Amino acid sequence: MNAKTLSRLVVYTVLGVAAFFFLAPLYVMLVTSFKDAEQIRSGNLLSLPHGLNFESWTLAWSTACTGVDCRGLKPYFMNSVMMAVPAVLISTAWGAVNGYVLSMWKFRGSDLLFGFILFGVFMPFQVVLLPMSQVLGFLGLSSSIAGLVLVHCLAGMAGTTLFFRNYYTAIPRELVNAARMDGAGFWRIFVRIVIPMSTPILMVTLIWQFTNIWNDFLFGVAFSGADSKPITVGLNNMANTTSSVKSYNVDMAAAIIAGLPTMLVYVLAGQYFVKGLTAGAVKG
Amino acid sequence: MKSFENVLPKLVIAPGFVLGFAFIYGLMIWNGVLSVTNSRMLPNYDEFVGLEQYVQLWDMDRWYVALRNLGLFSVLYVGGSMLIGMVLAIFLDQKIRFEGVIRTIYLYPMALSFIVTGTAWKWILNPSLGLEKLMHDIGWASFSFDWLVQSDTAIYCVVIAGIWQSAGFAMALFLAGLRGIDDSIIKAAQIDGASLPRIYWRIILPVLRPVVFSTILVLSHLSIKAFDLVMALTAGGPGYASDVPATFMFTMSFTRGQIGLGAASATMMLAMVAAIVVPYLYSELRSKPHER
Amino acid sequence: MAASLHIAGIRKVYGKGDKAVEVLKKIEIDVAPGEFLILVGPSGCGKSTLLNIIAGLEDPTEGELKIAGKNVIGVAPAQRDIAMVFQSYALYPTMSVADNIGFALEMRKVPLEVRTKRIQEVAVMLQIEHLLDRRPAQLSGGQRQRVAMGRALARDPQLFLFDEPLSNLDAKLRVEMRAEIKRLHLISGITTVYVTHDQIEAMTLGSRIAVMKDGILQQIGTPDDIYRRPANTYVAGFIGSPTMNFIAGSASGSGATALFSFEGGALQLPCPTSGKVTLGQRPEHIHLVEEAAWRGEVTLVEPTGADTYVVVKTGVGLVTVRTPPSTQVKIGDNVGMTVSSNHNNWFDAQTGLRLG
Amino acid sequence: MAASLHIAGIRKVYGKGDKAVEVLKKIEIDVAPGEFLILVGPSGCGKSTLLNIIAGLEDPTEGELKIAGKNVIGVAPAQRDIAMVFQSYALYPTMSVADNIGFALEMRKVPLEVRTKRIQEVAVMLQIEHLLDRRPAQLSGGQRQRVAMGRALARDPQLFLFDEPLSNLDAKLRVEMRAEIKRLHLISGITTVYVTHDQIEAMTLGSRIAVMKDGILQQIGTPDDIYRRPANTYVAGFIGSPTMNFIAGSASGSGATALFSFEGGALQLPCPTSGKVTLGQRPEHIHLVEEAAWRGEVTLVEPTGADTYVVVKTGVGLVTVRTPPSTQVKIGDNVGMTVSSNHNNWFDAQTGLRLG
Amino acid sequence: GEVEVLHWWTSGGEAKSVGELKKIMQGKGHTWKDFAVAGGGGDNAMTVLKSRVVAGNPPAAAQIKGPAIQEWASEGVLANLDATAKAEKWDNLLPKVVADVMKYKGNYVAAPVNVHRVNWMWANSAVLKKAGVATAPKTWDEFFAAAEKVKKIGLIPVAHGGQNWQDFTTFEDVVLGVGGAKFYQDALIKLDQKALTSPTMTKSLETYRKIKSYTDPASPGRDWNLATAMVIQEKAAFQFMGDWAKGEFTAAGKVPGKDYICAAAPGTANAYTFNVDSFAMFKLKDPVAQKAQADLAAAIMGPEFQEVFNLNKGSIPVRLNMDMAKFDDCAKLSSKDFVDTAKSGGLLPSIAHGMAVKPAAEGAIKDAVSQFWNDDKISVADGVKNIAKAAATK
Ligand SMILES: Nc1ncnc2c1ncn2[C@@H]1O[C@H](COP(=O)(O)OP(=O)(O)OP(=O)(O)O)[C@@H](O)[C@H]1O
Ligand SMILES: Nc1ncnc2c1ncn2[C@@H]1O[C@H](COP(=O)(O)OP(=O)(O)OP(=O)(O)O)[C@@H](O)[C@H]1O
Ligand SMILES: [Mg+2]
Ligand SMILES: [Mg+2]
Repeated sequence: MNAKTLSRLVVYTVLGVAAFFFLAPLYVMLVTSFKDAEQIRSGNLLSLPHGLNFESWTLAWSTACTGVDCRGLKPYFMNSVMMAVPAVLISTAWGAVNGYVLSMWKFRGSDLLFGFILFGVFMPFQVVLLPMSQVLGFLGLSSSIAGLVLVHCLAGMAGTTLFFRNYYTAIPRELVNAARMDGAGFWRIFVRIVIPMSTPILMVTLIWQFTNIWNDFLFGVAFSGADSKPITVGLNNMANTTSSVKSYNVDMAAAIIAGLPTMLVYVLAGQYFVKGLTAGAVKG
Repeated sequence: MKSFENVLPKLVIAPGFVLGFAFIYGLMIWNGVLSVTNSRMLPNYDEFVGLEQYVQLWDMDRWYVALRNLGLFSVLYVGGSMLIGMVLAIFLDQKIRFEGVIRTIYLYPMALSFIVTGTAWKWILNPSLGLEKLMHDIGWASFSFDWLVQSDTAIYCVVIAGIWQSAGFAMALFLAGLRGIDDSIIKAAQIDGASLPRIYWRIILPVLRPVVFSTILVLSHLSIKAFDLVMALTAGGPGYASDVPATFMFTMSFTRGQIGLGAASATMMLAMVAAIVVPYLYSELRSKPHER
Repeated sequence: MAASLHIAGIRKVYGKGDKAVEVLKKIEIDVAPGEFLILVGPSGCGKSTLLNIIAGLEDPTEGELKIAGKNVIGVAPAQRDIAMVFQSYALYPTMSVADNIGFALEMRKVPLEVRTKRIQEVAVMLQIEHLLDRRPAQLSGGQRQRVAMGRALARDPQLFLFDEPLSNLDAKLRVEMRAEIKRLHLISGITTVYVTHDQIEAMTLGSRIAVMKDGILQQIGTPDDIYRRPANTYVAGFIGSPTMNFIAGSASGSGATALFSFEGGALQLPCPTSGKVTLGQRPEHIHLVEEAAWRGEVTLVEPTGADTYVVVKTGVGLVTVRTPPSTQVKIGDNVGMTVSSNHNNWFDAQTGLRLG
Repeated sequence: MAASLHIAGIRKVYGKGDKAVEVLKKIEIDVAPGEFLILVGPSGCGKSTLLNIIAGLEDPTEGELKIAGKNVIGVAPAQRDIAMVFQSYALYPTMSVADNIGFALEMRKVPLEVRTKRIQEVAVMLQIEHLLDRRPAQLSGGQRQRVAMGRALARDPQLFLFDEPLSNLDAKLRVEMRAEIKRLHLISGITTVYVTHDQIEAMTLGSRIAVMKDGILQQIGTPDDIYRRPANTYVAGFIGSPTMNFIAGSASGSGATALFSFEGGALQLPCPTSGKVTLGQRPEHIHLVEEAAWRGEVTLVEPTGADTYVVVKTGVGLVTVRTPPSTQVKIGDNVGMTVSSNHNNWFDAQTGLRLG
Repeated sequence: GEVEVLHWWTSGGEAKSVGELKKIMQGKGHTWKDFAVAGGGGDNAMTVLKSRVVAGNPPAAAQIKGPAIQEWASEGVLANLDATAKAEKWDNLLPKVVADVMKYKGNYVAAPVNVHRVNWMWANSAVLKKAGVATAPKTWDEFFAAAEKVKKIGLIPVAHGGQNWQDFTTFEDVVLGVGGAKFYQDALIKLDQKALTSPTMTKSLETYRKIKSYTDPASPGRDWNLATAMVIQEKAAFQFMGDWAKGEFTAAGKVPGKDYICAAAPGTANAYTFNVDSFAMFKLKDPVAQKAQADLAAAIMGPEFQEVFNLNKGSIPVRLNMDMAKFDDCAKLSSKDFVDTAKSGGLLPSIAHGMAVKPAAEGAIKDAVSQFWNDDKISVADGVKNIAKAAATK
């Protein structure tokens, strides 16, 4: 009995310490964002702010300047939304269809084809910056949100295909066979049978893609124009803008704003993430 | 009728795969071509220089530093994330109260890009502002933690931050693996007289091997691609002490105007990635899915 | 070696408050040393749960549990010296068959040579010598089940617990394995609790059978007892295939001269009581005769090879009669039936409890 | 409505080159319109593969397949107008039971009201009306199997294919479902191919039984034929439980006066040939008698309720005898045995083929 | 028309300066599309620029300077500004050294904005007084003496930041101060191996390392303006930084000569390392945009803009003969030295700011110098060797 209590104690202690480690940066960002410049200088990094001071938040959101532009993060945020939503949806749908074909309608060479595509998951993306911009220029999509959406779809396709394919492989083939006997065709089977079964993997893929696309900086900085810059670029501009007194509070507020959507997604849908993984999204 | 049912799936994936192939392999080849030209500020296909860029690459101290850092970083980062992730997953699987909350806490760093948290980390790790100062403030005057600003330790800071970001992900993968294990196996082992640590060591870990394997794979390819992390935290500094191949390539191609050299380093990176991925792909494609 | 098992007032409740489900309701069973107890009952009645509690894998909500006279509540599974075969096999997927079988011995620090020898013996017994190097994933369902058996048989425990160990074998192998288990039990004399839903297994293997339903013990007794003298209509209907025929009617008078009348017929039978009763009669104890007052129309003739079952539609519903394969009746025939007078089961029409 | 099914020279090979496995070897079966064909055989013998080929879910490597006289090789499954019950149920997990049953009708553009009515009918027939709103995950194994049945029964196809549709039901329900299927087939007359490994099902349902082994058709015939006149020792041993006893010996002379002698005994029996032969005798056709030349020692007495099986150790191995429950023999008794003279199966000792 | 201008001037004073340009352009009826990409001393901006040019969609103008202008021009993507230059008489208004940088094959392709002097040393008067340092040190020996005094009173002698160009700025100052203009020219501009491996170089590195010992340990990763802030806030005494640092002092309300001192880095009074910011103009197809682009070029060189811009930024106008009345003492000194050294040959391009050497070699040398600065375990001899090797990069 005593040993049991002791081991429980150890478990909770370790989990608690780890939680502290993981929370520390967020905590620092949060408290700092509520401090004013004076408190930042005088207090230390863990000390609590004297009150809830939302000034730096409003500043970061709507009035902070980068260059001659003083609209805060708001326009960038909107750009990111306009970029991320279609890109996430398209790349996910695309991966779902590909995964469906590659697992349930195998043909000769389909595995090999998949292997080649899979290599794309692992490609370092810096490699593609220049040629991609040439292609985008050729397509007339350079410096536009549409261009960014295209790039993210292409870059994400291999990964989403992998997710769906591995998940669908675990679905019994009999199910497709039964539907074929019942008279359903390729698309009907997909829409009526397969899609409704995909909730866990859909969640994983959506979360994964949203995180990647929302957080992307490299493509954002390289392929965006003056008014299509995503929030990461905005944040970078703000945080890297050098002025004599670095307004850490504004930077932190801005950072939290930039990370808010993805964090929210994890907090709200995190349980589906683990569930989806359990359901076979990542297999060996 | 039958032929249509056979062709339709191929038709459906064809456009995507053509695009994907162009994107992946077209650009890879393009990079290979660049690496044998003398491209500087912009791509330049006229001046063929053979393997000169590679010769130059392997003659650069900075490249070796980058490789050494990559080695150090990958081993520590992958190992650290896995170890912490595994321990947390095992502990979290012991019917913990508030499991959902704790899990979210571990997982959220994944949601944030380093562009976002880099500032906080830089601050925490900075000796005159962060942890060291904090310790001094609360009276531990001899406390010293200046890894970020020392040439030979800066890379460890990158490791710490990297682990912070990825351990939760590893935890999620392992937890998923643990949850997938049939309860009765553990019961059977209890009946067979194995102690809890033994059960984990002999029964559960071996079962999790595929998960361990894919986690290693995901993490190690992340470590090769680690870019944001280094950029946000040290930008390769002090000097180029914490440079890694990804930042090396970026610097050469985009700030130095040595696109040819950058392309050569990118080729090397691709080769490294291939060394990890190809065996994985091989096993992935060999295992017959319906036999599982 | 053989240990007694004493189960007294065991209750098991899952969940709390509103959602609480009582899966076991005050189970009382005493198993004598060396006994072979069969546990049967419909799916979800709590059989596996009871085994888990005996093994120490779950704690009972309430009640007493003694093995070999020693209270084992709170004792870890490993300390109870029990071997168990799980319904879902629970093989260690990463170990070879040999390692699976030998794992428990290894945990008990049995030397390698002894272990290897034992594994070999068990494998021969279960006809899986050629599979010793395989992984569980490479085995068919029946082979897996035998490995699971082997894991238990390799040991020499105080108590065997089997949870439907033969359910996935084909008929032929099942018969062989059944005989093997019986032989083993005769030799070793180890006390055994055995869950099955196979009638034949239950009847042939057990020294006693316990029938459960909804977490309540319905009856416990020898196979003969259970088959011939079921305690209630539930047990009567559950044991035996095809199932027992129930004829609801009323008896006037009791004793050897009672008249049992029911819709569409009446029989002169010894009956323990008068009033509304149900007569239970197994298919083999009803006979088709040319001339009889109780008649009906044949709706189905099922030849099964060794026997032919004839289903007759009567005033009290369908009645199944076992006949020799040589029977000449056809669907649509009007046939008469009689019952043997010495195989009657009488139940209270209300409570379903056995009378007399 | 009822369509004929013509299977000629069907081969199926999986894999290529060295790894090629021939799963079906030149199967030839003709099923008349309205027939109920049972397919039995050990696990892995190719039963499901054959059904898949009939359904069009897999292409045969070679051979001809006609439904209602029309060649269907290359025709998509949906066009063949076949309803199938899968061994693994293959229920659509995200749809309710009602939707599962109605899906095929929906795909065939049956109007909603008609569909609803049909679903209701089928549900009543299968006793699952109360489950119509549930998801498959909320059903027990037996309930799932009934839904899978319902999905096929809702349609009115040319051909029914059933792949072990009752294997997961408990004994009682299985008997009911069996009767229901039989009734349905009588009413609709739709040609049916039915895979099972349940002896009783095979014997009672089929108008003919096809026994397969290793991809080869062993025998095809009426249940009675298969049970009484098995074509070889394999079929003889596979059909019937407990399995047929085989007694290897030699016959001197042939005809009604032949003497069949074997280790530890000799019997005067009608025999079609002389020389080395094997006698196959089912347990119910061997009788225990006080006085007999052929004797052995009882090693096991298995009361199963309706019958008791006595296993006797003889010079030719173990022999199983079916006796009434009232038998008094005990383990260790020395008993004598005789066989009925009109139920003998003679097989060639070498080839195992039936003689005469 | 619309001008899209790519730049990385996002901080306070700089941003205000760009704002002026925007106003001027708007005054001429054009629309200004601001494309600011902060960070990495323009690294991110360069990435974007490359991507845009490759995509065939360049901005109208981009902040490019030094030999990079020639490199871009040689790719054939820059517009010819000769028409504007002729109309505005740029040849007369610019010193030849500067004009040469703006030209490719004799044609103007970029418009200069300002001149920064890089070899400044900034000092906080109050700190010096406290430490008992009377005047700004003129030689390195004097400097070390002063630094020692500062250290004594517990303050940081040298405020330093942590990018490689900051390390190099100090290095440049040291080489110039120790070796003189000629040596600087040979070693760091011509990249003469003999000069690079000479004893003077060794001496320079020794001096350089000594400076390191007077910096605080937290300098790596610090932005230059935060280092400047340390001087402003009396935490540190000196900083070696170009005259953009003045913007920070001004913004903090400090007065030159009184609150802080601007002086040439020790030993470099007779030399002037310059950093000229400029906007290169890219070839555009739309004639309306071309017109706007020309107007932008003219505006940049216009006296009106040159004055406001440089007042804000802390630099001096690149245009000669400007009225310096509104400028402060530091700027006036800078302006005078600019003209003087242009004649004396002491006017030298700053390598730290990409004015002298092609990016590849420049980067390699910066790497070597930074490495030496940051890693005390590298011996001076090795340092010399590494730098010489890096200089050989093509
Ligand atoms: N952890 C649990 N929480 C709630 N209910 C449970 C839990 N485990 C089992 N049950 C319920 O307890 C009942 C008994 O389960 P048990 O596994 O003992 O049945 P069983 O008799 O072994 O059935 P079967 O023959 O199908 O194996 C079932 O109704 C089951 O749903
Ligand atoms: N895709 C495949 N590749 C190779 N072999 C296969 C494949 N599918 C089935 N087989 C093999 O074909 C044989 C016949 O399989 P099938 O499913 O028809 O057996 P079955 O008679 O239905 O058995 P069961 O009674 O166990 O359902 C088996 O040995 C099986 O391993
Ligand atoms: Mg159970
Ligand atoms: Mg099958």
